[in-house]
Amino acid sequence: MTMRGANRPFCRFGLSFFIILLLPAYLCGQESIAPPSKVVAYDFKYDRGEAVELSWQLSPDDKGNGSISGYEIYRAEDPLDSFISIGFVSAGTSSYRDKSVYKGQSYRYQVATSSDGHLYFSEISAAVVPRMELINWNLLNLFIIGLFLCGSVIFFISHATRGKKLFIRKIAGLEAIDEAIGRATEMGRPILFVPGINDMDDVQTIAGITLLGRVAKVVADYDIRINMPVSRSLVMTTARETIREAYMGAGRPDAYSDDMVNYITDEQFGYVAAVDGIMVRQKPATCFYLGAFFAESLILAETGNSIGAIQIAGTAQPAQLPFFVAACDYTLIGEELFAASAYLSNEPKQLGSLKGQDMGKLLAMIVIILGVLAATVSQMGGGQFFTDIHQFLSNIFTVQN
Amino acid sequence: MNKWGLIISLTIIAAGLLYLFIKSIRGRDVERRFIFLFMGLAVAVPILFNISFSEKATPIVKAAFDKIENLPPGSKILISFDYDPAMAPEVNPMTDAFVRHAMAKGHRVYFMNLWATGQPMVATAIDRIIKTEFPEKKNGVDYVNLGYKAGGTGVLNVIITDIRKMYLTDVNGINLDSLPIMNGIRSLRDMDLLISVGGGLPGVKEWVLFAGDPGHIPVVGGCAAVSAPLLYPYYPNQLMGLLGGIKGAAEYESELKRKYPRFAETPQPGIKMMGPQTMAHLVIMAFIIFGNISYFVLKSRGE
Amino acid sequence: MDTFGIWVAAFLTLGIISFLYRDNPWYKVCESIFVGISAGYWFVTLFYDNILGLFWRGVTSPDPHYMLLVGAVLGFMMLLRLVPPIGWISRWPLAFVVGATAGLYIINYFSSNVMLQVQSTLAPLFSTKFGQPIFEASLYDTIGNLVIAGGTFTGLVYFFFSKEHKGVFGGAARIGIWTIMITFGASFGYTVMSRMSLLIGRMEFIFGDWLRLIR
Amino acid sequence: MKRQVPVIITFIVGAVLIVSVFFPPAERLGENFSVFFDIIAVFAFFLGGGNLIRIHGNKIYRRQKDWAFSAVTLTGFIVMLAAGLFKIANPNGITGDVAATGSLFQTLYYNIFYPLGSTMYALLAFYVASASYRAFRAKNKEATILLIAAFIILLGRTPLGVYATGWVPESFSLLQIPNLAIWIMSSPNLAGQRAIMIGIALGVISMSLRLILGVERTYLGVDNE
Repeated sequence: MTMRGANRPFCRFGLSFFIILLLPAYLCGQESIAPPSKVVAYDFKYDRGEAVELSWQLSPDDKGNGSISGYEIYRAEDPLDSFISIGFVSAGTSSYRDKSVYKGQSYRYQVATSSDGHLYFSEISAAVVPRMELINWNLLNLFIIGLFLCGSVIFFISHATRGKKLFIRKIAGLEAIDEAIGRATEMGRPILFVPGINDMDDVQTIAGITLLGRVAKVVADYDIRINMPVSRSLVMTTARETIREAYMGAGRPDAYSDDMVNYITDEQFGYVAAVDGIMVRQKPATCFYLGAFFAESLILAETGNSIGAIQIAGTAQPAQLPFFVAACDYTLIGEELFAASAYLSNEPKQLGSLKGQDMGKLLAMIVIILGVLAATVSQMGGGQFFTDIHQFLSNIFTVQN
Repeated sequence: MNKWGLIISLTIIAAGLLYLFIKSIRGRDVERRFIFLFMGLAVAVPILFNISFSEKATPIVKAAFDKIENLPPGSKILISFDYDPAMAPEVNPMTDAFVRHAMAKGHRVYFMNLWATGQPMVATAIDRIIKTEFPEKKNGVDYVNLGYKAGGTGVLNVIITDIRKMYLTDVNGINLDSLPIMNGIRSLRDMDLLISVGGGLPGVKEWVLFAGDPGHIPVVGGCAAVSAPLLYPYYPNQLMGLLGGIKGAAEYESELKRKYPRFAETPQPGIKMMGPQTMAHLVIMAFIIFGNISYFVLKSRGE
Repeated sequence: MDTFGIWVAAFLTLGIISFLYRDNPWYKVCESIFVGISAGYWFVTLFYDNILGLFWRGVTSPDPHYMLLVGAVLGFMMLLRLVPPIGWISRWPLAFVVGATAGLYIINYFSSNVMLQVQSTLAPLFSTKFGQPIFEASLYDTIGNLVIAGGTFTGLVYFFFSKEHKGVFGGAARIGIWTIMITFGASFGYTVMSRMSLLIGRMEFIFGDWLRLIR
Repeated sequence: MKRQVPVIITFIVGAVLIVSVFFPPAERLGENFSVFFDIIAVFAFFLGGGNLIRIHGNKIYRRQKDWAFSAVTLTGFIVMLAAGLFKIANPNGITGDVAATGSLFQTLYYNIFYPLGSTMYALLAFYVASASYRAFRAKNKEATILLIAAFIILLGRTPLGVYATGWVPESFSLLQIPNLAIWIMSSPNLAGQRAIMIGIALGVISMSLRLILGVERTYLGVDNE
């Protein structure tokens, strides 16, 4: 039986067991293995008072030759209750974060070297009380970089609102949307709009719905049939609202009908089975797949291809992009999906936000170049300066928790 | 039987490929239905004749195996079955292997699901593996099935700080506080390892982003091959190891068999499925080649 | 599974596969059953887990979570759509959901996808231990690191919206899209494997459980 | 009022959630919001389920084309609801786990839901085959690169890849197909994934900000003025 196995009942029997185990350790262990020393416990900073950091100096016998198996961590509530084992770390480790403490309670710790089924206990640490802090200063870097990103988006939005002209390059998949809708008009066949299979708590679905708003506007103007099977009830309600408003905007509220959007089933493949059926029976001229897609992407795209529809897809699921890229006429890759609605709106405000997110890319690119160069130069023996730069960049992009 | 099976399958597949080749050389497109039929045959024949190959673990699978192997017995491992029946053939071999390994090593296992449709899978895994191969293991002591909670990443956001805020009872309605295995478990942070097996959303990625990273808890994943490329960026810093698709499962099985002779006779669905899989791969490659031949033949004619 | 169940399952399996030939009544039956059964399944599951398990148990527990009532009120507002004169109230919970999603996504994507991914790209191009001569670096690793840093960089260039893809910038964007195409190709190659396993699973059911041709 | 309130709600909720991350006492707000969403989603299901019954009920009532299939759907829905809500044939009675072994709910799941779902999924194998034949053609540089990468990865997963380049000497081991496949996965693939991921994240941030600030409100059916 290993030491760790032996400690399980220990938790439950508390003090009595503690003494039984402790005694032989003191009696026969003294001369062979040294316990860890300088056990320090301190409150883990900037959290809700739910963690204590523990550090100690390794036992002199911990030489990495397997003579000791590790350290067993003990904790007692203050005023001194019995010590119970709360965790185990392997040899060579000199710190532990206890995440099972309660705010405001005082604790003391003890660390034991575990070797050959025996425990060799350290001194008891000073008492520590985990506290909740008001502000999480650990996330200061997240805050600053976030402020830069959000700030640049907001800056360019307001910049554009003041009438400054912004250049945005052409995105082929979006230029094709009008053409695809036009084709449905010519052929007198419906348009199929699939907003993915996730619910409204996925931002991809929301992106799909905002695009639906743009598509529905054109559809309402040209009086084309739109068919939108959905797999989530909340998406159904939202989509109906969106399309209805588009028809109102076009001045034809009576042409709108709730039957344009239908809930099928929440089940992924049940939904796909039904959409496939709709495709081969109604033969839509144009299919939009905009939202979160999973395995169904290729089933939809290949079925759409077999009926000769123009297909425009967009998703931020990297695993599905290859299928859409291969089987559809146009594909919005990741970021383009989120940019699409802003792009199509052609409003300065929205276009400004695209310029803003480019600033984020610029930041990432600059940091990557500087960081990689600094790391390389420092690797080649370029000196402390470059090591510091690399370390600094690396640190500000590390999220602590 | 095996030898003849191999010969017959190869003959059938070769005949089909020849037909395709002639068609494509002439620049004709083959009808979809023929492709479908051919594909079906290429998979069916090796299954019927039980053709398989040997496997060796790649580093990323080995890392997953070692992570579980090197935890001291009695460690707390949470296994989440984040998939549905449709995905089961591909990922069930992984959960089977993980459960076998954890049980054989003497770890404590906590089951849960982020997918509603995955709930019955845990029950069958417990029946099929723990109850038959490890009858000495006790529910509530050595393992517990927490069941499914709706909310996906929302669930993770909650249980990373407090499991009992989501789960008051286990799947059988027994209060968590009365289960010995839940002693001292307050949140995911008390786990020694999180294993997520799944292929969609929420899946391994969400476990990394919403549980592993914020809680500093090691995560090992198993996923459908389709999600594997997506998860590579997280290895080895945020994800300790990964089983990608059937091949990953087969490699894990071979490693398990090597380390634990007791599993030599247990079913190895992963290794078994690699036979038809390999055949299917060859056929797909042939399709890509022939598709391009016919494309270039057509193009040279057009110009 | 009993014999009857297996036959039912086989009937349904073949029905779905028949769609590959063409749309037909057999497939339509399977499709209709699937839609009905699965919608029912999801409602039952959501009901037990969210309404009964989460909401009801939470509110009636000895230490009640009254915050849950807020959720219920929002949910109830959703139903007001059925009452046209005040149907517009149903936009409130919707606005709530969208706001919450936007807020949560900003933070999660920012810290995990931007910060961590950028941070992990900051590696030296040569994988030598500090102080070793540069020639000890493995050529393959060096090429690999160069490709990772360069590919990530040019990939970002490709996504730039506010600059025309011309000249040097256009060239970088080109390399970026090539890198992305390699990624897609690799994903595809990997996925093929996944898809086959599922077909193998079904075939094993047909030949094994149903026809009993294999063990 | 009808148009302003939702925009204000979105702003407040979004802003509070972002800010809460930096303040430990408010750190857990996100959890509550997730829980609220789950509850809202169930209420919404009454609308979705109601719509399902209405559509198919109408079809049957009016004897429209294919009404018999609608009857099948509706029957399936009601049977599953009844089996689950009343726990028909559940060995533990009305208090047992809804998916207990032997219950009608679980039987339907295993004999109907499961085979249908996994077969639908398995169809993908066929579609992958037809897409490989039809769509993976070297039409331009991008398509060619995609094709070659896919081909090498596929080759690397089969014994053929091992035999094909087994003769390549150890010092050029990267050129052996299985190693090349792994290299592609861990280098260029990683770079592409990272670029896509960073791009997506920035897209999400910008889009979320547009939503929170009320710049984008198409989803509310409210057009931007």
